[in-house]
Amino acid sequence: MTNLNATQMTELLRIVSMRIDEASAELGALDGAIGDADHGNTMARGFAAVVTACVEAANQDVKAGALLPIAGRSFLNAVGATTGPLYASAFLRAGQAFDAQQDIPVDRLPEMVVCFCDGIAQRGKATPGDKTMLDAWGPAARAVTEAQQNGAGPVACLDAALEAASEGREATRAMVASVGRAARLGERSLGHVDPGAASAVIIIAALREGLANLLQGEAS
Amino acid sequence: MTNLNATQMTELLRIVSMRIDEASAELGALDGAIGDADHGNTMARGFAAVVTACVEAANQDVKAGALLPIAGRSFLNAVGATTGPLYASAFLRAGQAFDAQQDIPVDRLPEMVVCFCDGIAQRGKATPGDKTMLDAWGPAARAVTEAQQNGAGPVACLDAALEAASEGREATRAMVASVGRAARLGERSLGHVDPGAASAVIIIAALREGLANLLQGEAS
Amino acid sequence: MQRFINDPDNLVDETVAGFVRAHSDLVRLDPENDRVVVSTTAPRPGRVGIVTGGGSGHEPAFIGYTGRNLVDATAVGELFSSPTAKSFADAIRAADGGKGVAVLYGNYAGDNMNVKMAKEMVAPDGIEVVTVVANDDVCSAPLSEREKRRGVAGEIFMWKIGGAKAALGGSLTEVQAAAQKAIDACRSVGVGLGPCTLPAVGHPNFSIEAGTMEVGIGHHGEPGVRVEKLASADAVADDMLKIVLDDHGLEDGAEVAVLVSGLGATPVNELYVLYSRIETRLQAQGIRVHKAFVGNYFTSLEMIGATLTVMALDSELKELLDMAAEAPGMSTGK
Amino acid sequence: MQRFINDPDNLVDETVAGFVRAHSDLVRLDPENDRVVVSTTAPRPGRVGIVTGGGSGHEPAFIGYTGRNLVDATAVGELFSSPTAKSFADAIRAADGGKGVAVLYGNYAGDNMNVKMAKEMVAPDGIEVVTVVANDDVCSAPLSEREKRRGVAGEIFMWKIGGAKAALGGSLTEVQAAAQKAIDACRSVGVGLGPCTLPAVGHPNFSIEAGTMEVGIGHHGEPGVRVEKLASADAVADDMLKIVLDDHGLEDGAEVAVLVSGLGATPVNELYVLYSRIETRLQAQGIRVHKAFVGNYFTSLEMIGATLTVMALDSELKELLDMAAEAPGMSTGK
Ligand SMILES: Nc1ncnc2c1ncn2[C@@H]1O[C@H](COP(=O)(O)OP(=O)(O)O)[C@@H](O)[C@H]1O
Ligand SMILES: Nc1ncnc2c1ncn2[C@@H]1O[C@H](COP(=O)(O)OP(=O)(O)O)[C@@H](O)[C@H]1O
Ligand SMILES: [Mg+2]
Ligand SMILES: [Mg+2]
Ligand SMILES: [Mg+2]
Ligand SMILES: [Mg+2]
Repeated sequence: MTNLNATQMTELLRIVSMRIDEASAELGALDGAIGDADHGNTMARGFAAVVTACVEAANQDVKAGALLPIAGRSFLNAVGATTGPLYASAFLRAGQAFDAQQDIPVDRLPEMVVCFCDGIAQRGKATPGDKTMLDAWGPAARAVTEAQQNGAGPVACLDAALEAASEGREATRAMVASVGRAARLGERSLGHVDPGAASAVIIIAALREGLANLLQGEAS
Repeated sequence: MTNLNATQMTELLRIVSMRIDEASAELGALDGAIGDADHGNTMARGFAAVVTACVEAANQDVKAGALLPIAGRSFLNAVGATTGPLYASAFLRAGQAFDAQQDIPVDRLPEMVVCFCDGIAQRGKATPGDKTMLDAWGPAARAVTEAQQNGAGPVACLDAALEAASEGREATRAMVASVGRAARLGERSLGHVDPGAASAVIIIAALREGLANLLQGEAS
Repeated sequence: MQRFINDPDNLVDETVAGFVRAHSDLVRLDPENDRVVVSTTAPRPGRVGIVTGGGSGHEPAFIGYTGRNLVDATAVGELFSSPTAKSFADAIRAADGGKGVAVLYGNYAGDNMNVKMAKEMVAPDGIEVVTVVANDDVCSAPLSEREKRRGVAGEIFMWKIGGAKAALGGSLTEVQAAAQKAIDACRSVGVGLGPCTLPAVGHPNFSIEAGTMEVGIGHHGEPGVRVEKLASADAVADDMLKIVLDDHGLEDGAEVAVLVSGLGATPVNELYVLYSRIETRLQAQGIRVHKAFVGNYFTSLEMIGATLTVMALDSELKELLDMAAEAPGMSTGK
Repeated sequence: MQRFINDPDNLVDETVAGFVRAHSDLVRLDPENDRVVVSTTAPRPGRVGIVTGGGSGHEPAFIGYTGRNLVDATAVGELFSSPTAKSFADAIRAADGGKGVAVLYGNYAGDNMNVKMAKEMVAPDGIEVVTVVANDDVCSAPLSEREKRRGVAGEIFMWKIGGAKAALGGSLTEVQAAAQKAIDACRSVGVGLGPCTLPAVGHPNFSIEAGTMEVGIGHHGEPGVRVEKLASADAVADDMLKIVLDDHGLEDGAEVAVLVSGLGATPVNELYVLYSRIETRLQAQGIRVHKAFVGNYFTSLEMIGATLTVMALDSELKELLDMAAEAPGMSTGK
């Protein structure tokens, strides 16, 4: 397999949606501790909308590259919230990186992590250490770039991203939130994992899981 | 001692007030089960007002017989509720039985129970078995009359009243309320003691206690 | 008890004090009796006075309906206790504009007795007094014994109609008849999901087990007629409406006013969820909602739950309901 | 969870459906977007349009302030979640009367981003859009970083003032300036005594131990600045007022508007107890209350607690505040 077609890309996003849905209570609890408890719901609702829109688009026989802006718009229109614009921008940025007329080369899939990071940073204007999802996406993006430079394959790149994102998520415990809803907590946000960083790790893990499944399915 | 003066009568009512106050939580709980939980509060507030008014009147050197209408009006103006008019009528009826220009003959004190019963019955128009305070006051009044006819002394008369009232209170368990707030319960009021019957018993017990104290104080 | 309380014994006085200060454009305290709240528009010379009264803990009821073209004077009782006869009497005096006073109140033993005594008290003042007793709570007695039913949120419609009739210059008999017609046309039901606590008692009155609900509950927590498994909002709405309509016997084409009130601790959005279903079902039965009220109109401290009131309308009731009125608890019409 | 709920995922849709049905005299649903509620008086040709929006669960806010001389169109989000950019954009379109639209909303990351995107979305329509961001919640950041503070119940005053200015024919710049002046003049604080539960989550967001209270709590349950032993109503009122006034720096002789709102499950009478104390203390400091609002104006599902908002008034704000307005959540003025 050299390219992911629209159906395969949709399958990947379906796994993301599934894993986010499973974690939704846990994400809600993390958000409850320092925010307003809706992060699990908003993420689950957003990715469910992404999958619905992608299934529909894939049925119309579009290329995988065209799914990304569709995913972005559907996320945005489904949830609003803080995550709506952030993940919409993430998908739209990825859409700019891939050709809408083409399927997505498997080797380049990990670049989605870099695009997500850039889109979120651009829209949210958070800086590292602000205790946001960017503290997971940032390290993950750098890990992908480095792994690619070292010639790692796509799954290995996502492995590296996952490890870096997990460390980033844990690092948010020691951060005092300074943007987003938790920013008003000051010191009281200390010790808590940022929910957005936690969901970022789940997304990356699901992308890796989905890609490995697809490649394995092909190998067997 | 042959007569109770205003100070002694006030002392009697103070003991009633004290005992009702102590039982207020319990009366509230009984009312909570089949009504609205305020019976302890209203009774406590009413008798507290009675004592305040009687202390003031006793200081102005009135006769004990004059305290009774004063008590009635102060109860009425303090609490409203169902018990306000009922106990106001009780005291006013007692006021009619005793001469306002005179102190209250000790031997006639138990007649207060009869007056209370009449006043409450007249105002509330409840009939026996309706599961109200009248199911305690009614038997108590009959017991006083009977004991007096048998030549019993005042404390013995109140003993008889207390026993009859207690039995009446217990009998309310087996009654289905048909007037007052609990009337809307139907069968569900079964098994519960009527709070107004319970407070009636406390009043009679306190009158007996107070009278015995006064007589004992004199004897020693 | 997670509540904002000073001394529980002062709660009612402090409530009334805050109320008349917050709404000094609409109400004032009776100078003779600090348990009587009077509309700034009262007394209205040449108009029938409207009086009500009841226990506290139902805010905005009862005091909140004192205002222009609504209630002229309201007697305030302790929490869940009837006002004193004297307070009712003083309210009657404050409302009297020389054409008599209609006391429109709820059917509770205490209120019945205290209003009766108040009538006796004001007789020497030469004030003509009539009464209308609200008995809209369907579950509190069978229809054949309607005179035994409690008064609940339907009282608001009774006040609105009575107040409007008086404002239009209706005679005492006409005002009484209109208020009576209003309450006769009302049916209410309450469903409780959680209890309330009298601060002086310090713990809940009664308990409603998690996962259950009490259908037909009274708005002081008087037990209902059924304890059931907690149902969906739609199922509860259907049940409430069935209870009300079975008793009401409305015809296809009927017009109604609907009031969905929270009991104190139910989120406002859920009241709209209930209302949405109720209107859908009414429509399906050919009944048109002329006017709806949804919110915390008649509460029971922090009880969780809601009440539904449906008032059948004819052209007179409609016109009186639509007339402008302004009070802290309800501002309606133009 | 003792609540009236069908499927938690439909709660917002059902709320909006019930709301527009109950208040069809004042509001309607946008035909293009069922997450946009529009005043029946909108769009007003030749007048600046007023838009707001926010998460659900605060009813009557936000939708309840859609109405005459108030908000023209309101975007509705999920529970405690900003509306989508598209809903804000559709609300802007619905409110547009040709003189531009002022979006008056609260300072939350999501709302900031979604409003910004909405502005981009309506640019092709040629609608001029300005924004004012409410940041009245004192405890959410120090005064020196006021731009970081959350918007809370002060938003109601911002809408009222902005809506009145627009109704009087103010230009887009004038409406923006008036709304900005209003929110600049507002300070708010919340005290929480009990948590709330998002139905889809099924258990409380956070916990407040019995016997304690959280001072400075946000109206989604964002933790406050202090957890303390639950104090008396008077002590809480004093504390709230001190927080607000220390930040405000009002002068002797100042006039203010005061809003005491319940958070959803606090009995209404206790709000009056708080208000009574607050007015007493303001008077003692030579500050006059020109107008007061007490009730469940801006809730947080079934949270127990209350918020205090004080807006300093000058003659312009006073006149705009006093102007008549009519919406499901607030009917005021003549
Ligand atoms: N400016 C920002 N940039 C990046 N991420 C942000 C920003 N603001 C908030 N976040 C992220 O959003 C998460 C919260 O999302 P969510 O709970 O869905 O929205 P809301 O805060 O509106 O309730 C936070 O945990 C944080 O990671
Ligand atoms: N008509 C009546 N006659 C006699 N007693 C009555 C009558 N109605 C009610 N009661 C008594 O009043 C008691 C309740 O009093 P209370 O709780 O103080 O008033 P409320 O019912 O108004 O809350 C009942 O337990 C019952 O004994
Ligand atoms: Mg959140
Ligand atoms: Mg009682
Ligand atoms: Mg009572
Ligand atoms: Mg949120």
